[in-house]
Amino acid sequence: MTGTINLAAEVQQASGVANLAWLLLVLPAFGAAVLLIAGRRADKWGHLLGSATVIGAFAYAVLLFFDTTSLAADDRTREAHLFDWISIHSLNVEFGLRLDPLSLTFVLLITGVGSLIHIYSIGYMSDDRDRRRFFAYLNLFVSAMLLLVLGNGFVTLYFGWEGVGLASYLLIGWYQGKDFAATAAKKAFLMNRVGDVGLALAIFLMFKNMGSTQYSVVFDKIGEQSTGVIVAIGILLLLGACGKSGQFPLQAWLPDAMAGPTPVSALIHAATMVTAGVYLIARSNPLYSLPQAEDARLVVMIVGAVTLLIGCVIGCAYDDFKKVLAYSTVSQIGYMILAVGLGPAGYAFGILHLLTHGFFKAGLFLGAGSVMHGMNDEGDIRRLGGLAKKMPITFITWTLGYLALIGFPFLSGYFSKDAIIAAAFSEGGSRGWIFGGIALLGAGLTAFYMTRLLILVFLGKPRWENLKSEDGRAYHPHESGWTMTLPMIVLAVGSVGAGAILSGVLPEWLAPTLGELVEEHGPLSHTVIAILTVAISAIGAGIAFALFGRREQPVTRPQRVSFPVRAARADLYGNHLNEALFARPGVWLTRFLVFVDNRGVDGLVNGIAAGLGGSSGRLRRLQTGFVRSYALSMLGGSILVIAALLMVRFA
Amino acid sequence: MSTSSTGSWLLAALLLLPLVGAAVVVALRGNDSTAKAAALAFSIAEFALAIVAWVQFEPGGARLQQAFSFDWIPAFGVHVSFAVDGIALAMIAVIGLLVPLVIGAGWLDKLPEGRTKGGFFALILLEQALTVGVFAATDVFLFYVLFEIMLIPMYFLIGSYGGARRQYAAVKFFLYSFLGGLIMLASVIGCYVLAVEQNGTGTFEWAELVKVVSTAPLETQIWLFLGFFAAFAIKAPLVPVHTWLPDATAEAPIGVAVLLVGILDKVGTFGFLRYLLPMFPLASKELAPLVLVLAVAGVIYGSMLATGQRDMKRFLAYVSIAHFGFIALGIFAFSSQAMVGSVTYMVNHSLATGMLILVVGMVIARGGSSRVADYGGMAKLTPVLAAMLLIAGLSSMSLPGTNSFVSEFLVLIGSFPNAPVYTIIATVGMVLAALYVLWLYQRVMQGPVRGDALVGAAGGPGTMVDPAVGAKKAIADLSGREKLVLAPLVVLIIGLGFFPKPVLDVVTPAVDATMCQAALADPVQSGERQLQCR
Amino acid sequence: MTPTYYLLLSALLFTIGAVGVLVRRNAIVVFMCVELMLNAVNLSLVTFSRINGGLDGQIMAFFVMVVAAAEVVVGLAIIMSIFRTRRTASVDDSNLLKY
Amino acid sequence: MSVMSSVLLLAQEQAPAAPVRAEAPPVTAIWPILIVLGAACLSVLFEALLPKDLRWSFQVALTLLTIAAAGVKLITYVSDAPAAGETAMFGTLAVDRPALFLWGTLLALSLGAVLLIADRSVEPGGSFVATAAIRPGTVQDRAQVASTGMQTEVFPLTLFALGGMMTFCAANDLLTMFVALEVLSLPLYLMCGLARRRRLLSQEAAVKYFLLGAFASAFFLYGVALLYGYAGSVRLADIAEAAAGSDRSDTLLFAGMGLLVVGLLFKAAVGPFHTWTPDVYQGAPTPVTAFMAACTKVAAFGGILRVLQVALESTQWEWRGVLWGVAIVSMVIGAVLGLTQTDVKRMIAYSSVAHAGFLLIGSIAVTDKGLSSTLFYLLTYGFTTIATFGVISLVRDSSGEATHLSQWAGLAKRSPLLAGVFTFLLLALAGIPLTSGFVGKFVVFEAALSDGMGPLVVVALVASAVAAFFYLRVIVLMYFSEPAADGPTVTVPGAFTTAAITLGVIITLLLGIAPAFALDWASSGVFAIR
Repeated sequence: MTGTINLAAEVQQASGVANLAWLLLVLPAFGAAVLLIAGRRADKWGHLLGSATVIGAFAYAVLLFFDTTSLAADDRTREAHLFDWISIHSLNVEFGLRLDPLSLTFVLLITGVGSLIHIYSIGYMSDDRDRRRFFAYLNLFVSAMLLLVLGNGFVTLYFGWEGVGLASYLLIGWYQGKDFAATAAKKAFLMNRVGDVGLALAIFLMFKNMGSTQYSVVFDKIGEQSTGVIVAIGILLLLGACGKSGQFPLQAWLPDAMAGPTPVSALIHAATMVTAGVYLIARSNPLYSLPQAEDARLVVMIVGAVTLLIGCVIGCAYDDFKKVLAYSTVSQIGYMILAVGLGPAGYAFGILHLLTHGFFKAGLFLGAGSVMHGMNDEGDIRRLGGLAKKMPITFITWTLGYLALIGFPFLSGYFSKDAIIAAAFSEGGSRGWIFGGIALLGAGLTAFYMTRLLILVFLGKPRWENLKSEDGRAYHPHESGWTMTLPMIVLAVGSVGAGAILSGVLPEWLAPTLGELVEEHGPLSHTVIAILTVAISAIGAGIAFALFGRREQPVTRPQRVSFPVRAARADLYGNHLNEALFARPGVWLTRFLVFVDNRGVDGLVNGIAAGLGGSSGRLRRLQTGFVRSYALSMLGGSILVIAALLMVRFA
Repeated sequence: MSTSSTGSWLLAALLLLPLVGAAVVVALRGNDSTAKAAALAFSIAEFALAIVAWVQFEPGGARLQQAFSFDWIPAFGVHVSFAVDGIALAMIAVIGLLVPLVIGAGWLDKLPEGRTKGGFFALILLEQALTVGVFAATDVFLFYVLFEIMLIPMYFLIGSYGGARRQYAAVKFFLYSFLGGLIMLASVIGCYVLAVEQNGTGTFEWAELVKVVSTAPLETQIWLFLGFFAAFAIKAPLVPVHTWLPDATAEAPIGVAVLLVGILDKVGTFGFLRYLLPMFPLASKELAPLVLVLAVAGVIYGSMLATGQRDMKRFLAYVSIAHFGFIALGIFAFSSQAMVGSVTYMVNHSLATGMLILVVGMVIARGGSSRVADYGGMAKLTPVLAAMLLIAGLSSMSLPGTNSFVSEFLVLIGSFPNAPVYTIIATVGMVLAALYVLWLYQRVMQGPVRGDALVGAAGGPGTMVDPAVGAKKAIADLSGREKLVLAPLVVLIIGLGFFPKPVLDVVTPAVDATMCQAALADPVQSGERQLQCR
Repeated sequence: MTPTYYLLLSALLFTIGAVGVLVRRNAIVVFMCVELMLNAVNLSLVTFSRINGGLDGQIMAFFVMVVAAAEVVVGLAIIMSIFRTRRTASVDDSNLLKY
Repeated sequence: MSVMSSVLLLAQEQAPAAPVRAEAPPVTAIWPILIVLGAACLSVLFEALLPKDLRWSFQVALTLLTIAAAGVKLITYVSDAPAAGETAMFGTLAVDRPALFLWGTLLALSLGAVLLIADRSVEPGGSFVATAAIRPGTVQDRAQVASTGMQTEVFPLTLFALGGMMTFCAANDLLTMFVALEVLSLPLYLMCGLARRRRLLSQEAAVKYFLLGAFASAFFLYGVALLYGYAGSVRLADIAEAAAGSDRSDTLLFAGMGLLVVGLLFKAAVGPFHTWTPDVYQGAPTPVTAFMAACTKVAAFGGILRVLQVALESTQWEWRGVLWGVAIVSMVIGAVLGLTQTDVKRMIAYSSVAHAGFLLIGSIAVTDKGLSSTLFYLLTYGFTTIATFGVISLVRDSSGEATHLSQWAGLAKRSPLLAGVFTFLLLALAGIPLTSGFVGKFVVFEAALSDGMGPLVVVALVASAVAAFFYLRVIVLMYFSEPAADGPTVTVPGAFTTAAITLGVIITLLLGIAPAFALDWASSGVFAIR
């Protein structure tokens, strides 16, 4: 822990290969700019340029990685100052990059998965006449995401943070002709903005109390701050994380975000962007590791636990292929948040799970995309089924991802998730039992809904055979082209192997940033927990098989179901809550204010004018035209004047 | 008395060129095309001059530069004296940029019968000259004179070239501002009387008056402050004296709306900085809470009303009201970061909202209606236009990477230390901003094609038409001219988002000077730096 | 005998004149009432000059008479023209100009 | 009762008779007045002796020459006049700086007015009746409307009125003031009735103006009498002396003061003594209205200033509050009632009532600033008004001037020039900067504020904001409305009217942009108090 706090002191100036780090941002950004400005002219080669830039970035990232590994552990935190962005007296926001194990890990994940998904999209979007623009947006996203993880201060992070928000807005609303897509996009951006407010306020607090927003300074001075400030910043940062990572209470936008094309769901809403919250908290570990931050960490853990349960429960009830995966993502990120909430004991595991999840969840989504691609974009799993034979590669890769996710022994999920569960237990005391228990329960539920998904989509009877898709075409399922299968294969390999490899090396690799991994031993030994987890997952899977595997499934979802299912189908009433608490009152308030503005404020103004006019109209009647009345008014006036004069004098 | 430094000829030229231009254009109004050409030429020349002035300006130099001055009414110590500091210079540059664009945007507009393009552009150039004067005046009397005169061309621009309810809007605009101005006049005279009482001979020189008035007792300062504040609050406009703006914006032709929201309103916030803080430091501190409340109220109120509007131009007006809330907040939060933020906000708001208005104008030009309900799914027909609307919108919700982010960020982070509660409330405005921008974008650009004009162009109500065939018919995407008009704004919006330094450097010294005239110190000190007054 | 009574009398006459202007309709009569007011003033002028022991009050009275005479000339001319037009001298009939 | 006792008290002690100075009258100072009055008598002779067809040209020539000559005399005198001023005619006339300024103003304004009066191009034969004796509505009347003759008596009348005005604002004792008042009023009564068209209205205006005027001068005179009774003299200086230190009954003083001031306020058309103004302004022939609106106001306020500052200064704390009230009433009446007027001349009349309120503010401030600012305001207001009425006289239809506002709709399309000029004048009346109107308001408010009348100034500002509305209304009509189908035509004015309007506009602009010189004149000296 001490290592983490004075870590700011050890920041080196970037040199050698690292001096070109700006390429990471510029390459994709350049691609995006060219594609957007060139317009239709670029339709021919747009997708190629888009992919090339990202692959290039990936190549450079690998280079940088090896360059870094060649350094001593303490010199691995480097900064590259690009230019002074906003600098006024005591406030100096510089535009710089921080190259350290944590950011590099993310860079590799983003550019790696990003490249794969770019390649995948070439095939997936081939018949969309705006494919060029799609790639432009993807590039924009990659560049923003890289800025998010590479920035060397909270403001640069915020820049990337909102940048990815924009990209995700554009991509969710890709089918902008459809109202629901546009609405989903808007919803996503707004809920993210709510989180961003938290992040912004945290930044303001930092400036007020520490006079800077750069990591180096903030992490240096955070120890001297009062508990109140620390907890406040901690919780505000968490709010930001909740927004971006679809954590409770801001989880509602993520499932709707599935309105976007599947590659988007895979890249942004599964592998990378939604994990930014985890990054933020891990990045702020000098804060959360402080003993004063105890309460903040507890809140983080609670949010994580609650979210992972919510995700699982709702995931069990949905019939939409991608939405189930989305809720699965929600719950998996819940695991990660829970992990980083555990502090030094969990940061590494959080990141580990983040990486493995990056692999298998991306794979799962791509698989889903491939299925829908072959099924006229049919997303309702009740209308699928028995596709294993039709699209074997998809089936195999998807199954591998599935196994990894439910933590099948020695696949990547097994290492990462079990580690988190174990860490949760090792928190000790009632806390340990509660959070550990929840995590364990989550594992079971995950196995249940994922198995259900597997069965309904790939196994069982082909229910689609005598159905037509909504645009009236019959279904002709077929395997996708190599541009789509290749990435799936790569990711499948990753989801099989990554865990085993990473779980060994990751903790010490990340140590310079996250501090040494603190091994604590809870009531249960790791082996016990491992066995428990596998057992519970097996039970979950078994139940699922028992329920869905043996009987014929109806094509339309049964309406008469028990309350829990109804609740789950209604997102546990999360949307209803937002609706009731914010949306509707907001609309009412707006209507009321519009009324006030027209009738009240403006009405007053016009009222005064009308009043003057009216009184004028009435008063001019006094000008009767009779000379004698004029004389009278004069006499009255003079009497008044004289009376007044005398009164002033004698009174 | 008559101080003349290098480049004073420049300022004089900046003031006179548009006047000459107006005269020439009026002379040529018989022939539309030549008149238009002349107007454009003059406006561009003016912009070039503004750039030269910008280059000549030494941020490290004197408080007021390029000054020139001569007696006007000796009896009252009134001078015709002009000079610029960073703030004024920034505003003048923005005017110089916007006017050519406005002229370019209005190139093909249909005017009410009997009106000539020449007259229209001449009035715009005249307005430009007057606004430049207002920002550059360093004699309070002169400032007041220009402040009032400024109303007249705008009155005619709205009244004779505006929409259906233009008479109402024009008169409302004029009376509102005129009343504010008169109340300010009382304070102006009050300051003069103070000067006479203190050192025998009265003067209206800003620098002199600052010396005199800033030492006056609190009681006096508050009264004088309120007089000025009334005028500036109406001009800015702050809630609750804002209701003239929606009407004026809704009725004014697009180009005029740009000038109105983009430039004229800035005079109010400029006045806060140039007159309220330096002249009435005590009163400013005393009454800061009042202003802050109005400011924050403006942010929330304006944003919520924006979401409630049915008319796009009224919508724009309320958006600006919200933004002016931010600006006022930054000025009265009394920290150099916030104040610099406010000044850059004045610049950026002109660019962002200016572009937003121009784009909306192009939308209206195609759809033939300013009601939001008459649009939908337009992005399919006019993707570039949609992109432009989105860029302008993103900037006005101050997304990082756009110019407005820098200013809004500075305002908020600078205001937080002194006024945390107000800042937190204002931060909610960020969410609302996203709400109203995206709401407009969705209603107009996304979803199925709606609205008679659009459906007519697309063929069949709400059908997903292939733009390749659908758009070509009635509704064309941006023309080369329109692209040319918007291009500079896009470049600046994004460029200043990444490299705000040029603006910040010019503005900061002026803000420092203002801060220390008002005897204000930064809440967050970096230690080594001390404010020293120039 | 004190001159005060003359003052009171003149005040009374002045008031009568003023009231007359207000209540009478015929232009001639109204005008006569004005003359009455002027002469009331004359009375008080003379009285005051008696009180102050100077002559100028009395001289002023002569001035006033001359002026009054001039007024009569102008006034009657105007009233005549009205009368010839409308066949009536009632001031209430001429109220085309109003509001 | 208190009156009684005080008078008794007064009866006991014998005030010494006012000393009569017996030095020869220095005429150099009062040449302008003598010239004007002399010329007036001469032109009466012209009327008597000259054949009808020659009269017009002779009269015009004579009048213009007179004004010019008086002006020259004035200028030559000013160049070497004693700064403190001097008295003339056995001390009945005080020829001091303000008086000279007012004389200059009056001469200049009346020049403009005379040009309007003399014009025969706008209305064939001029806007005055051919034979005043003809009954309206008869065949002869229609004939005289068609004819080109005019009642040239208007010229001597103008000169007499002018002479009266000049005397009025130089009068050093109340009796002179009263006589001057009548000399300026009686001709005006007559001139009001001399319109060529709309004779009924014209005559009615004359009657109303005459009756009310006479009524008012009766008040004025009674005031004089009471003050005489109080001070034992009608000399302003003596009254001031008496008021400053004496144990005599203040009842006389204040009653007298009240009546006197009412008489003056009536002439100045200050509310609530304004009731005659709208009717008379509307009914009188427009050139005469211009003459009245400009010159009478100047003269009346000249008198008010002199009385308040010379005679009543020591009692200002008593009357100031009262006049505050009067000023406010006047401004409010003018501003509010003007809002709904439908006749241009009537509207300007109410505007003049409002302006009278502003002027009164300046006069209440019994300081040198107050004096000079009011003088300046009078100058600016006079010229703007002359030009305004000049423009109004140009908008005509078959039945004469088209003064109804609805007829002015869309005038800018018919005649941009006229609309532009009129807009400029209206903005001047509204007090927009770069017009003389603004500078005038500015100096007056400045004087008022520095004399501690803040609230009054604020009221004034609000009032002028309200008043701005009805000026704007006309501009809106002219520019933003569609012209009426059978709208009026704009006659091309002849040399005279053109000259008058140009004079007014140029001065309005000049005083708006470079008021320095005029301000210096106005503040070059104060009343000579002897």
